[in-house]
Amino acid sequence: MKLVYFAWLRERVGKAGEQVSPPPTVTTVGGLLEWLRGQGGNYAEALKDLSAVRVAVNQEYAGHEAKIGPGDEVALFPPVTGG
Amino acid sequence: MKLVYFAWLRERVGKAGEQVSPPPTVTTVGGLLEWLRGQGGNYAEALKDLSAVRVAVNQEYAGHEAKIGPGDEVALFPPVTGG
Amino acid sequence: MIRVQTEDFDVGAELKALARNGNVGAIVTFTGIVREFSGNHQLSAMTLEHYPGMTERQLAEIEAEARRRWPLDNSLIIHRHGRLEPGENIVLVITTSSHREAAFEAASFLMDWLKTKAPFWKLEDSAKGGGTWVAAKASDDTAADRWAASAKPARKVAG
Amino acid sequence: MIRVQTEDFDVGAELKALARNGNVGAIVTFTGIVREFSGNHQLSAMTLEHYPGMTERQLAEIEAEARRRWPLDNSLIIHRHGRLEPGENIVLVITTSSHREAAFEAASFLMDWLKTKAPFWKLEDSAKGGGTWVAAKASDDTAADRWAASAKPARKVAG
Repeated sequence: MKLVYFAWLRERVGKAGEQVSPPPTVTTVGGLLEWLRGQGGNYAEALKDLSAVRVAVNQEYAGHEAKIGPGDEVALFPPVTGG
Repeated sequence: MKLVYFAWLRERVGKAGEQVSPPPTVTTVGGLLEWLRGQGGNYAEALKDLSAVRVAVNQEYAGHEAKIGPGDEVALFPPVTGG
Repeated sequence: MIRVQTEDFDVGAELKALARNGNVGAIVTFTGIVREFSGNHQLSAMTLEHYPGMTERQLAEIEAEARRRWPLDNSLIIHRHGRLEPGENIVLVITTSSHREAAFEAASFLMDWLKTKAPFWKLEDSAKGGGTWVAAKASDDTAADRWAASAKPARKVAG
Repeated sequence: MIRVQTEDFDVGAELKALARNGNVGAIVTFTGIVREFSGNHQLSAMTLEHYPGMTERQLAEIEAEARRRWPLDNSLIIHRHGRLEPGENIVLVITTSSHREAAFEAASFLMDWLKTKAPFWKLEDSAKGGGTWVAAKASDDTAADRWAASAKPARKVAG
């Protein structure tokens, strides 16, 4: 699974993206966020307030209940501020 | 008193403007319109539906109750359609 | 600023010429154009008559009212008169502000009030011959009326 | 049409290049510009980060939604990314329609949805040094929400 990070989430995690292989029990966005947070360090810090984290799966916004699988691109980022 | 006419009111009256001297009893816009209508012919025809006539006194919109005097410029025209 | 003229205008050139301070975050332009059809009738041209003197006075009052209601940095109204063919520009409104909502609302307000207060009259020449004075639209009165109730600035939305 | 680019744009040139049919009576443009001040802080520049791929997809969806809701003849969204200094253009929205109300509302809608859905993030460089990620504004969510309830086209106001 490909993870990508933007804005201050990218800075806090310390990288723009990475390949991850969560355990098979991780099947939803919410499950992925909990698992990542459990990795501690930068992840726990970056994800400590999930209300400030938006998620896109394969470049479409997704809620915590959305299903994810090994081939997906999952993006984590703060609320957008363009325009 | 100077009268000026625009759009189809100008066409129906048959002139773009004129100097008029209504009797001293004509002191308001409403009085002027009634007096003009009483001149018959083109005036009666042009002013038969007063709901379609807008009035400006000295280039500001004015209601039928507005006072008018000999030195004023009074404009009669249909509802505007610019923009 | 207001201008009443027979000549065409260029929106890009007007935007470039418009003074703006460093806190302008939003510029809205509205351009009104002569359409080819009026209802089912194909137009060959229209002629815009106006009331010289009162036109300038009304446009200046409308602009002043917009600047009382919204925090505008600058504004411009250009209205043409005379003979205009389909596709030609009729009117331009520009508003600049720190806030996009103010720029949008003020431009919309300027057009609604201009349509119902500025002394212009459109005479349409039909492609078949003959001229028809355009009737005022009840929908324009309704649009203008929505600004009458509230003299207060609208909800602000930043940048 | 949508474009995501680092280069500047020219509103006048975009207006001239935009295809329009003979029944366009109204063109609205919105230009968003980098302001000199953010709150009390003077900016030296800002950097717009975005999510390539998702940005284009979101802008295309937002544009399609506007064209479902309003009778638009054409529309254009250009959004820049990268480093931008105060006074520089950030975003351009153009809408063309027979009706001024449709053009105004669609342009306003495009900006409100773009602000809350398009994946861009602003990093402000302070003139004093240091960078700050701009926080999302509750007022932008409120502005976007007013379009959520009504999927129907707004009241039409002619030309």
